[in-house]
Amino acid sequence: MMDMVIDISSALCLLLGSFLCLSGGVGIIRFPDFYTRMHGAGVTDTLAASMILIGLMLQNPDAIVILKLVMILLMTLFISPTASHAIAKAAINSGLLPLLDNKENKDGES
Amino acid sequence: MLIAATIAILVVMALTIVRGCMGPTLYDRILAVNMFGTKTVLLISLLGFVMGRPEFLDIAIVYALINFISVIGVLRFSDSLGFKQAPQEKESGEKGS
Amino acid sequence: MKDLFAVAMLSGIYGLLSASLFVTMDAVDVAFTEASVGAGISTLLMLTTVAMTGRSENTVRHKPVLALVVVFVTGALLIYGTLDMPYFGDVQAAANLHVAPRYIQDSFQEIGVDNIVTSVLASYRAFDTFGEVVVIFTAGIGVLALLTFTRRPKGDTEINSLNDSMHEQYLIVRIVSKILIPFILLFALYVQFHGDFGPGGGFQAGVIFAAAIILYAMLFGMSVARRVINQSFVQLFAAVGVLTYGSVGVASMLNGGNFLDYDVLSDDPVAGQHLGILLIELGVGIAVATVVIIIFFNFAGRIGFSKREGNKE
Amino acid sequence: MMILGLYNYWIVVVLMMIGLYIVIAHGNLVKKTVGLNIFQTSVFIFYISLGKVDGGSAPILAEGVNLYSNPLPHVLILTAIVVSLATTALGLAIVVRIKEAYGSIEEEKIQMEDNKEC
Amino acid sequence: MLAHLPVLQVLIPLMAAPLCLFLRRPYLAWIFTLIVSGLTFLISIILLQQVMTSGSIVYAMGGWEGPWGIEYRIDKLSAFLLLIITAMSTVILCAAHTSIRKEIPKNRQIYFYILYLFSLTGMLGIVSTGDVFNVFVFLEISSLSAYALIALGEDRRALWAAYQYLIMGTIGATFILIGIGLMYQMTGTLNMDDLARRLPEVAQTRTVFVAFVFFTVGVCLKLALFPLHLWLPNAYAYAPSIVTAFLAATATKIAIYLLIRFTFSVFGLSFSFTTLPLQTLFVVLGLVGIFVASTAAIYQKNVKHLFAYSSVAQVGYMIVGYSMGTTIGLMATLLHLFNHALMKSALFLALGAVMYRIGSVQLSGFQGLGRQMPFTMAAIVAGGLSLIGVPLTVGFVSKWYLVLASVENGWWPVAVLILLGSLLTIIYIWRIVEVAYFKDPIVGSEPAKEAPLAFLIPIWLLVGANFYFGVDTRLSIQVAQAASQSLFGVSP
Repeated sequence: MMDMVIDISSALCLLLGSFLCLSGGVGIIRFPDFYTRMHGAGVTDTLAASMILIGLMLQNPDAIVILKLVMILLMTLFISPTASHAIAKAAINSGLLPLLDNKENKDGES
Repeated sequence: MLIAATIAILVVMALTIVRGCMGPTLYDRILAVNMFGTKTVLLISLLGFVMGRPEFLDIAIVYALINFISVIGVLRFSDSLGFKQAPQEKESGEKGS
Repeated sequence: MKDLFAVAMLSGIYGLLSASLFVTMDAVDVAFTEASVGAGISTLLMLTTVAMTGRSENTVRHKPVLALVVVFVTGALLIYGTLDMPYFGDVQAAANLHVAPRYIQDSFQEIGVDNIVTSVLASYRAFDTFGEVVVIFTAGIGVLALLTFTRRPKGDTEINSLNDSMHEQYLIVRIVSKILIPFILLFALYVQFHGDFGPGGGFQAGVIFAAAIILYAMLFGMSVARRVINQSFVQLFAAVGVLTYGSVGVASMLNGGNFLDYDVLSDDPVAGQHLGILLIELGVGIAVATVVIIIFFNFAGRIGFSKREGNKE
Repeated sequence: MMILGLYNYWIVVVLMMIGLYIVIAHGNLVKKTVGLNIFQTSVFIFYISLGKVDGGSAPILAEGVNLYSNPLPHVLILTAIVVSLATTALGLAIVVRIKEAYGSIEEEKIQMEDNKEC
Repeated sequence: MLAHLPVLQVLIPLMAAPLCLFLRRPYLAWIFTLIVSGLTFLISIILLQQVMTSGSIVYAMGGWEGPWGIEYRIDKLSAFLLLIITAMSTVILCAAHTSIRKEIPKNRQIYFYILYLFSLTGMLGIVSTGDVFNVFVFLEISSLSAYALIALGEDRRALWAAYQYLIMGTIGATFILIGIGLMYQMTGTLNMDDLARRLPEVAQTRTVFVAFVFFTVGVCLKLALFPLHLWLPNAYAYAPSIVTAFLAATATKIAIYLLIRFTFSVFGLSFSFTTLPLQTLFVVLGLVGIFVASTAAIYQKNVKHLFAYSSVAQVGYMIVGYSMGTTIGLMATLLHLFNHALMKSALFLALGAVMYRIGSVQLSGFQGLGRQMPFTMAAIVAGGLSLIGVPLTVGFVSKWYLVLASVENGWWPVAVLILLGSLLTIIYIWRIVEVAYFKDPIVGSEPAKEAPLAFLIPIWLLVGANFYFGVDTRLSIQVAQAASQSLFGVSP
């Protein structure tokens, strides 16, 4: 019974992770400008990675493997946001501006 | 399920490469490279399980580290090309850290 | 693609991709190395170079026809050559039947190390590995010979200011890295000594170690890093690394064995092999870490310099 | 199936040739070095595919695994990767010096400068 | 200790190189390097004696027998090559300190000696090893250090030359790597002896054929055989003088050695000379190389360039001798290896002396040097005579055997062409003699002084050897003959 629960939850985690991954991938292609792409990539990345890693953790009873997975997870949680942050900072410093919808334009449309 | 996840990640990797090659600005490319790196980490961890020898997660850790370092490297050296920051700001920065 | 920066980054992706391929083809040790070298160090070196040489490329290709002809001829020849090759993954291929089975079957009795790659690398073909260490050391010396300043560059301050330009905007990055660096160093040591049981070993550990130092240097400025790590000291350490490897071999010669025969290092051959492998891996690790640091520091130290020289032209 | 059994090698050959083409046809020295890198890495992939055995596992002894991939190519390639790193480092060092001495890293410009001197 | 000589030969310079870093002062490093090189020379003499009396020596690294481990295998051919390399390196090093002090900035001199030792190590390693992958590793050691050494040249063109050499050399090495991989794929072994046993079984496959082609092309890139020679002239011309002398005396010889070793000992004679029209191809390339390079040499304004082109031409002679596929042809090639090393090192050292005194080697700067630097110029003339192949010099001996071999094969036109090639040599040597002896010094220029003794002694030692081995040919011929016979005896 317990095994089944673990299996199912692992599968769910993996599926969710894959879905998030894919949505991030779509995001990085379809979003209009750099900052939105970054949002797509960064946000889904972290959650997708943790979901997949948790899914993997559930699959394996071996302590050292789980330890390593936890380490990877911690590192992704540390590194991904930091890297995204750094990239965004660098981009804004270099003068790359977000693509903002013009207020007037929007009003005109609506 | 593992296979499905692997395929999903491979698809995303392909998408990322597309963005990396298209990327109108340098930062798009950096973003793509970074994302590609994190996806590789996941891919390697998954592959370890698919092949039934999950003890090779060390490689994934190395990937994560190297990925981080190369992103920092790119930013660092693209900065030194650009000379964007004003010199006065530096002093406060040194204190701030 | 005209932007050389992008070229360098994408070549890093190529490194990562080929490393993933290596994993699928069971070559975990190689994947480890390729990840840290192809995606890490090489890319960093390219980025430094691009930072110095400018990032736009003149798109004129010369002799494309000749190049195409050469490429087609060699490619066709190679494909022609593959026609008689055993299929991919064939168990019966000659390569898998002759020498390799002995490594797989006997190496554990003879050397007592789980990781066959390590035992072949460090014992059966230890001399190749010695050559490898010498190659990387040669490269380090070559880079030193080419890039050390012949005269004290004027305007040191300007260079320093350039090097220290990772300003406060990257505060978060700096703090996160501060947390990470000790962890990376620890991980390097783990890889160094875990090479007997899993993927890893001296070379990979050396590169990771050096990567940590490089990260530090990038974030906290070259001059700070220089203060922490003395250049001439590092050079001597690189020499020590190579000498460690060599002297293990000499020691076995003095004990009555052949060069690099670890059996004679201890009463029990397997213990001797263990000792020998441990020592030479240490030598490899030291040499590689120091040489990579030397190479990177010499490249990065030139950044401000070559910019001004270039402007003068 | 007859022909498909070699697909791996063919892909590697294509990669190699892309690298070789970049080395020969591009005038920019950094790009040449990148091309050289690609060329060498493809040769590594070729070597590693020699050692792959169907159903085999990574050559690290473990219980319950009988079939291992061939470890020898892995060892050779570990050495070769180091060699390629060394070559890249040295090549880039020379590129940096060339940039300082000539003010350019385009092959044509360098040749032109040289011809002037001769 | 005697049993360890094969590995000590390589190990001593290898371990000495990092030790140089501890010495800190260039002068000490020079003395140290000289001693080390002398030691290797001594060892190579002993090895040659051992090999001549008791046959090949096999030394298993790490106690692992081939094909599982790496073994060193020193036969007559490799002992002969070892002798040439170490002797040249030692003699050339005598002049190194004087020359280097002038041409390389002080804080880089230490690195020069380290790289020099590594280059020497690499070459010795290639020659002694019996494992094909080990060849690749040591090839890279010697070439990487060679690239760096060339780039140390004063002229900025040295950098460009070094870069071109690096690209070509790496492509060559990678080709060799592909060749090795294909061979391994078909046989499962990397040991040369084992390969020679197992290759005939699969000799008919296309894979082995392609492996052979890739290997040959790779070696020819390193060898600077005619159409692939473009990197060589610039690399030799702009490298520091000592490096030029050393590389000219040894680097191409190593490539020839590899070619001989692989075609004869690994692939076997019958395979090498039948599956591919190698013979015709090499004879034609060699002859064309002789003529094109010699003609190019005539038009050079820079004397180092001139002799570099002459080196390409001499490679042509060696290849012609090699492609005869007979004992006597191979013997002529080996003799020419030895003799060419002698004359080219003397010539380039003399050019180093000129460089030391007048700071350039442009032909126009040679005006009046015949009187100002009589000994140096006399050495250049003597070396030139040897290059032409005048009787009583070594050049004559090898050309004699070369002609003999082609006559024996019934290749009359080849013999005639070889002699015609010598005529071209006369022309370019004459240009130097004319400028140096029959033109007045440029008015108003500082008269150059005779070169220092540090140059003259090694130069005249080499010139003396040129004449000695031209008269007393017993040693060189005996060894070359034994080596070529053993190669033909071994091959199936």
